[in-house]
Amino acid sequence: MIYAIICLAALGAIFGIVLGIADKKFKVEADPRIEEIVNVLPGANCGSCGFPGCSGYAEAIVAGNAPLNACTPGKDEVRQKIAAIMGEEAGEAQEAKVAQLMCNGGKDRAVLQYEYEGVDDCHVAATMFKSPKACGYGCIGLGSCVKVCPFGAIKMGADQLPEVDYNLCTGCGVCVEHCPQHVLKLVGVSKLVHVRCSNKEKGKDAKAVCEVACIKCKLCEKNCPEGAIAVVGDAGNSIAVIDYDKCTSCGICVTKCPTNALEIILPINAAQKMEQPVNPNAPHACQKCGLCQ
Amino acid sequence: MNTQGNLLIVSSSPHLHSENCVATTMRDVVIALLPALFAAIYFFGMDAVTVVLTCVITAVLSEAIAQKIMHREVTISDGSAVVTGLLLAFCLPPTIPLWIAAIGAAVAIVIGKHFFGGLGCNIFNPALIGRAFLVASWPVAMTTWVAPLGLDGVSAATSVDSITTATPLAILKGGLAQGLPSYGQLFMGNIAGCLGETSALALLVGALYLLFRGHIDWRIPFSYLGTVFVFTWLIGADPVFHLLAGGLMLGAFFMATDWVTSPITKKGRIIFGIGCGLLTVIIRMWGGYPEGVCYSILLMNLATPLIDRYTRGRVFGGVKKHA
Amino acid sequence: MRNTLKLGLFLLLIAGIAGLGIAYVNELTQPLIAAQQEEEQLASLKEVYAEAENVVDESEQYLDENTGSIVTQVKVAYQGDDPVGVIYLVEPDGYSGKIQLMAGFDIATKKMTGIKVLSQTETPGLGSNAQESFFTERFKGKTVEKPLEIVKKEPVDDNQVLAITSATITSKAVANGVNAAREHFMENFLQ
Amino acid sequence: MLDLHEIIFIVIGAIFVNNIVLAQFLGCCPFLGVSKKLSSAIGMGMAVTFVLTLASVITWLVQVYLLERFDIGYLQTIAFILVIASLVQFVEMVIKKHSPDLYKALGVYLPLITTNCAVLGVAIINIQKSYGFINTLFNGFANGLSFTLALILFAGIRERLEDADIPKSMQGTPIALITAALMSIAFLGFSGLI
Amino acid sequence: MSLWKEFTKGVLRENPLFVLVLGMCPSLAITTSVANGIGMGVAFTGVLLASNIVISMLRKVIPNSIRIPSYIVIIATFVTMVEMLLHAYSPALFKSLGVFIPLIVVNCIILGRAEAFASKNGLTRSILDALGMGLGFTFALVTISTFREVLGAGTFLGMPVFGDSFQSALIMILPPGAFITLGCILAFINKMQSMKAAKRTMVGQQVAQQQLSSN
Amino acid sequence: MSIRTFKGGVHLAGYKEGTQGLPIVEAKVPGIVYLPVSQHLGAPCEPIVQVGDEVKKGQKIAEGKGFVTAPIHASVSGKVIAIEKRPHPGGNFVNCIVIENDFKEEWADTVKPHPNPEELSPDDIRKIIFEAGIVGMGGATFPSHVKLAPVEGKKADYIILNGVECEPYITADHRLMLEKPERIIAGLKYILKSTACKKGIIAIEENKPDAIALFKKLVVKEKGIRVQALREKYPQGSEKQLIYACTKREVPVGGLPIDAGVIVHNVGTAAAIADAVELGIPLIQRVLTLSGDGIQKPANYLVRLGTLFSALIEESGGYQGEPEKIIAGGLMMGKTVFTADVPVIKGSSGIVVLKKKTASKAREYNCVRCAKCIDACPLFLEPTTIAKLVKRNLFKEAEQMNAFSCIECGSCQYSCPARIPLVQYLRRAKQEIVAMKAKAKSDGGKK
Ligand SMILES: Cc1cc2nc3c(=O)[nH]c(=O)nc-3n(C[C@H](O)[C@H](O)[C@H](O)COP(=O)(O)O)c2cc1C
Ligand SMILES: Cc1cc2nc3c(=O)[nH]c(=O)nc-3n(C[C@H](O)[C@H](O)[C@H](O)COP(=O)(O)O)c2cc1C
Ligand SMILES: Cc1cc2nc3c(=O)[nH]c(=O)nc-3n(C[C@H](O)[C@H](O)[C@H](O)COP(=O)(O)O)c2cc1C
Ligand SMILES: Cc1cc2nc3c(=O)[nH]c(=O)nc-3n(C[C@H](O)[C@H](O)[C@H](O)CO)c2cc1C
Ligand code: SF4
Ligand code: SF4
Ligand code: SF4
Ligand code: SF4
Ligand code: FES
Repeated sequence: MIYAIICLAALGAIFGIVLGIADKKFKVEADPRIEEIVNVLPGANCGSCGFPGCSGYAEAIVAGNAPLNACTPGKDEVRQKIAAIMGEEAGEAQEAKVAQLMCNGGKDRAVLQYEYEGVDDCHVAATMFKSPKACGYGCIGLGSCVKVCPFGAIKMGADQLPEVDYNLCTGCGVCVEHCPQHVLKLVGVSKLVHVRCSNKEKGKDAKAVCEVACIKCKLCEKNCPEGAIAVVGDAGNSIAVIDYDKCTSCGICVTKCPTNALEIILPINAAQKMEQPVNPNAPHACQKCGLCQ
Repeated sequence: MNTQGNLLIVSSSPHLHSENCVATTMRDVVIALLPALFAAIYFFGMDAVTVVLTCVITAVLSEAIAQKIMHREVTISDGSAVVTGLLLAFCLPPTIPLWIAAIGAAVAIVIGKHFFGGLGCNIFNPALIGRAFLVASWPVAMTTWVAPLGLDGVSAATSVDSITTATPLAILKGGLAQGLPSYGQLFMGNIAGCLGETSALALLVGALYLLFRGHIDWRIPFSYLGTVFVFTWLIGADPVFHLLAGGLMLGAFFMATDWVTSPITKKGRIIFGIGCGLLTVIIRMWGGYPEGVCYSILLMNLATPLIDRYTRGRVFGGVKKHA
Repeated sequence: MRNTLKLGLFLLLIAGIAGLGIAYVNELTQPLIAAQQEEEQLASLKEVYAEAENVVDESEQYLDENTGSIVTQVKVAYQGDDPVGVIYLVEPDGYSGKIQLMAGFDIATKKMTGIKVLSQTETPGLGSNAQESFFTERFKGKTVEKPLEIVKKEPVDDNQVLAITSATITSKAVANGVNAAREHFMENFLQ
Repeated sequence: MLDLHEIIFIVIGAIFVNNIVLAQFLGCCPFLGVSKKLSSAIGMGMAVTFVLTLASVITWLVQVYLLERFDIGYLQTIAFILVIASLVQFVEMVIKKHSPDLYKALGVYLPLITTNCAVLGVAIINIQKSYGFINTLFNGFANGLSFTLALILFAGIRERLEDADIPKSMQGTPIALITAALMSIAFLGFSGLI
Repeated sequence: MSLWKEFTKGVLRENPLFVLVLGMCPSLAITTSVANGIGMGVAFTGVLLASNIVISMLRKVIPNSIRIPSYIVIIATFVTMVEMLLHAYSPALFKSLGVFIPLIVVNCIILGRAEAFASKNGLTRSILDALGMGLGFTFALVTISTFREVLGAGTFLGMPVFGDSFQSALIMILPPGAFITLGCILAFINKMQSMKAAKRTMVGQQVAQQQLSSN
Repeated sequence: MSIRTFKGGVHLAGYKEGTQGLPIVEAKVPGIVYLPVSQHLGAPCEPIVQVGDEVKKGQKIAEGKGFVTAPIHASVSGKVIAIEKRPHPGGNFVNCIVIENDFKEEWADTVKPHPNPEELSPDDIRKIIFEAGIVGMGGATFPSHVKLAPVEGKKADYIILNGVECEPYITADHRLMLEKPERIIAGLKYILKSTACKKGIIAIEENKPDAIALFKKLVVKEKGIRVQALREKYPQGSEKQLIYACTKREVPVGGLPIDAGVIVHNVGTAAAIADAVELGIPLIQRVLTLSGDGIQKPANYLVRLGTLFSALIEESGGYQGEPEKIIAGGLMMGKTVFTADVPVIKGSSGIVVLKKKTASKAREYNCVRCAKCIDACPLFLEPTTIAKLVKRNLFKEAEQMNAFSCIECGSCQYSCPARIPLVQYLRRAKQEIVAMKAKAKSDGGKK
């Protein structure tokens, strides 16, 4: 009995001392905040922060080389947590963004110029006369974005256009970066009206290749009460562009657009994300235009 | 709106393709196995027919069911399940209860192949997984042998209590030198053993066909057989006996050469063959089992990813190796 | 350094208490365990030699350390002062690894009284059947005159034992062990 | 003392016949956890081999010169785990100090080893089998190799499985376990080798 | 979290084996029979309970930098006690669990619970956590061993469940059987979870759609 | 001289019977020609004419900046009626100078025969070649004068003329060799002279025995020039493989033929060089094979650049059956176009029209690891491994596997029993590697 106690106590003491020394010698090797930050980061290693993975970003933050809000997937919540760890002011909340497709030329709307055969990869098809669709600007629809989204937020819709699930999309922008046609954009979740066309050709040419093309008629520009939308660029290289800082998602332009190139993206999956489906700040919130039905 | 007559196809080069496809290759493998199948029926009678049918049908059905359950395209028409079923049947004893054979085929296809994603994704040779599973599960049934028709004048097919006997390798393992068959018997297949493994002649005919058609690479079988020959000779065993006995011919030509589970580099294939040869002899001479072909191939399947990785060749115009 | 010492002391304390606790439980359970082991041993001795009441381990007397024999223990059962039976512990090589088994012999009848497999690592369902009574029963009552022989068909001679189906190697190993014990028994206890 | 025959048996037995992971189920957690990449598998294997060898030897000494000497064998578990834990810590320190390169390669794996039951398991089995010092040394080392072999083969396979079209519900741990099962079936081929 | 939930979480939602995939070795090695599974589960639960209690009580006393070694000492103490008790009162079980009893010390679950739960929570919750986790682990072991014993030996708790003509698949009680069983169970759980998740999003979408159309 | 070949590659059906016996015929000169400003490898040229300008045949109408470029000349005389984006056989939309033919066939005054071509210096020859807008006519359209320009520290030991023509269906070079052998030899001699090289090899595959025999006879009296017969195998026409077959030299990874001491030119290029040097004629026409099972009457045409494919197809009697694919180039390397209204350019060696098949297409399987692609790859790559890396977007790893060495010959995909579009994956890898390199460069530049 006595041996047992002595023996164990001795072992314990030795162990404690070894550890104590270890503890002393190799203290603050790594800043503990790095680990803490890694723990609050989503861990998707998507790279949207521009650093090699989540831990790379965490190190950069602690080293003071990175902004606190670079992690788009983590959204504001993570930014605030990081700020708390770093002991900085959290500041104002920032709106979350999601990827939006600036093309509505689905299977039945866009004219095909050829039948594509080969790997399902938009980059590959883009090297063959720009796109299987006669519109060389629009979404190719082979789903490279679907494959590349680290959060599985995109799936192919029935019309062979990618659909972004607002609940899953973290706004990391990986798809935006990846799309060869550059038809995906990151837009605040509360924004509902988008120009769903990227064709910059003259109205006639654009219309010839797609039912729902922007024909540069400028009706939206003329009717927007906020001056938030305008057709920019010179003839043959122009397109309607929304200034999202001004846009209130009132939907007037949508009702005026003769080709339905402007669309309210009904936030089916966003309903859970936003408290209300339509931006409460918009003065003209509902025009009773009946479009939503 | 896009219906403007017939569109031309735009695709990437090349626009020409060889005749070969997976399905035709599998058909060729089945053809190559036919001589051995006939030999099996000749030596083991109806047992051979029922076991082969059970395995092939179960394999194909399990493939279809597995793919249905996983909501995948059913691809039984490519014939790979037929090959697996056939090869599994070839390495079962003729008297195996049919329900055991069926379980083996189902395990081979479902666990060995479709758990990994189906054709091309499996790591282990499915037929051999089926066999190894059965050996571990029902060792008695898997090690009960009958004499082939004509050895003792008794027909395995007709007599109810066919004569149980030992395979040449089991005789050797038992330490008895007597009762070993002659080279002639071994070559023709007039010995006890698994259905498709006994006749070296029939297997060689099929193997030559596969080699001729370019479906298998000579490197694996030759380095395999060569290693067995040299190694057994070095340790003082009878090399010719070891080449002809057991499942070596079947394994070396039809199983070690399975595309999916063997290395893709040329050097790797030689290493694979040598590894199989060494392991086979080690298991035969010193291991617990009389026969080592099945396990040696499975063990080398295990090492295949590593072999591939470390035997990459040089590129044209390059000298240094790329790890 | 003070901190280090403090930590060391804390662990010392914890470990000390732990040692105390364990030692205490040990004190409680030790007698039980010992009794159990004894009982168990006796039971298995009885299994191979029914009248094993007064058994003495005489390995030192009978076994030479260096013979390399597979016989590892020799225990003699006494009735009064007379040895009546011998129980051997043998360790033959089985199909995969050593098999540890006991074999009992009766001096008067010159017969085997029973065997028991204590431990083995044979294949479950095959070689592991060696510890089942259906197999061990086959050794009971065999005479010690001739070495035992494993056969695969129904035995015809008295010294033949039917092998376990598809585990001939294990069966032979068991027989080897028993034979080694039998030889020792013949040499030392039967004059 | 130095029985070459027995040592060979021990080594072959540990590496192939009774593979520590595939037949004895020791060290399954790191086997499944640190096998996604070949490079880390190699690092982990080396670290485990090193610690396992050292731990075998030291626990043997503790058993023989401490526990048995004072007849306190019942303290085995707690004594061993303490020894192993401090050993790992100590090794980490030493490596860090004297070979930064080695530390880079092994360092991250060392902390994982404390809760790897292979180390404690082998230490206890050494005693159970009443191995002598030399045999203990070789058994520890061989079991380390055994772990390394299984881990590296497994990591190679898992890297290849990255390309495979594995059914959704099989992905991750399930397919890893099935792979381990099939590896273990293949390793049955070595049974009876000793 | 309610106390009840604290208890039940370990059984299903955070089952240490099926969901957290920890403590693989005993779950693979000793599940050759249901009796072993129960025995190991009980031994494990005992150790977990005792160590959670002690650690939870001492959580404010133990210095941070040596908390892990302290936990190990505490756990090892209880493991040793359990080992002795088993040896004394259930020698057969003691024998068949073999080296895996002392190995409970290094079972990641116990250290994990100590570190993640007991060191941060009060006594009641720690007890419930230990009981729940222990029950969950036992449940998992029994599930695995049921498959293995029934298929591999044709018995349940030693009693034959099939007729004489049943020939059991030995492989199930050999090492490969352990991996196969656990692999299949985990795959099944994955499948159930993804089905549940799919249902959830479907429901979510329907709700959202209704919301919209009612607007 | 023994018959040689290279390692790897595949044996293809030739499909050449239909056209190899047909003499070259001059195609009808079209009323309108469409001349893309990009007909060579390198940055596109800038037009130097405007809409409404009158141009003469052979007049320079577009030129580029820098060294790696080649000017473009009017292939007919007439009026520039538009400069607009049109589909290009290369697979994109490119500015084309559209000229309405006045059928006067007036030569520009820059076009005149050289009085004494023997006396030209190497520099003069290269200058003429550049001014004549000659690019590689084997398909790569690399400006020829660049290849001939001296490189510091490197010297060509051999000039190889590529008369291999290993693509199925295409027989343009074969016919050219039979009909204008003396132009080819003359061209070779100018090339030798411009590079101060002593040895010339004319490499021809065994399936053109008539051409081999003809050249063997002709070179007897030429010092330093020999004919090399090669075993029939695809892609022997590829520069690196051809160099290996003829000289057993390997062009190092990432290197140029000159690193192996060789320069390779197509036989058509050699003939064009002879025309340019002796007659002063720039590159405004070329020989091309129109063939395929979707064509009524296959033929070998001498075509003005800028002629639309559709015009040629019409001239040869139109389609047979319904066309499924129109391929600019051969079956193995050619690019499909989505309309027949694309112009013939300097690199167009053939047009193949395939008709719609009734049989269903073979389906794509998973890779079955048969390694046939590896055996077939003449660059000794592992196409299957690279394709798998590309699928997972692991382009760095693909680069380490030497994906960039791929010559896109298609041998791997041809052999693959699983019908995996390997070449597309490899092309994708190369595309991304180029992007990565560009990014690394710009990043490096910033620092
Ligand atoms: C998986 C497997 C395990 C085996 N295990 C044993 C065993 O434990 N004991 C044994 O004697 N034979 C075992 N054998 C069988 C031997 O290899 C050998 O075939 C057998 O002992 C010969 O006996 P038989 O003549 O009765 O068939 C096993 C065979 C297999 C396939
Ligand atoms: C910058 C540059 C310099 C080149 N210099 C030479 C040269 O000196 N000699 C040569 O034979 N080819 C030269 N080439 C041409 C290429 O080697 C090759 O002929 C061309 O890329 C077409 O390849 P292909 O004909 O195999 O398709 C050069 C290419 C480039 C891009
Ligand atoms: C796969 C492949 C096949 C080729 N086949 C031929 C061929 O058959 N004939 C040919 O002249 N050039 C062929 N080339 C182009 C040659 O590599 C090389 O560019 C050409 O011979 C150089 O001559 P040029 O610059 O005069 O065109 C091929 C290239 C590749 C990559
Ligand atoms: C030459 C050749 C050998 C084959 N050998 C086997 C074999 O031994 N076992 C098997 O299950 N399938 C075999 N197959 C079929 C097929 O490759 C196998 O089903 C795949 O392993 C399943 O992915 C073979 C196929 C070929 C072409
Ligand atoms: S959005 Fe871009 S990447 Fe996605 S399918 Fe369309 S073209 Fe492809
Ligand atoms: S949809 Fe695009 S932005 Fe959204 S998570 Fe996926 S990749 Fe990131
Ligand atoms: S990888 Fe490239 S070079 Fe090799 S065969 Fe394929 S296309 Fe040809
Ligand atoms: S040829 Fe096709 S199937 Fe064969 S290895 Fe290459 S990619 Fe895979
Ligand atoms: S239980 Fe985790 S390693 Fe064994």
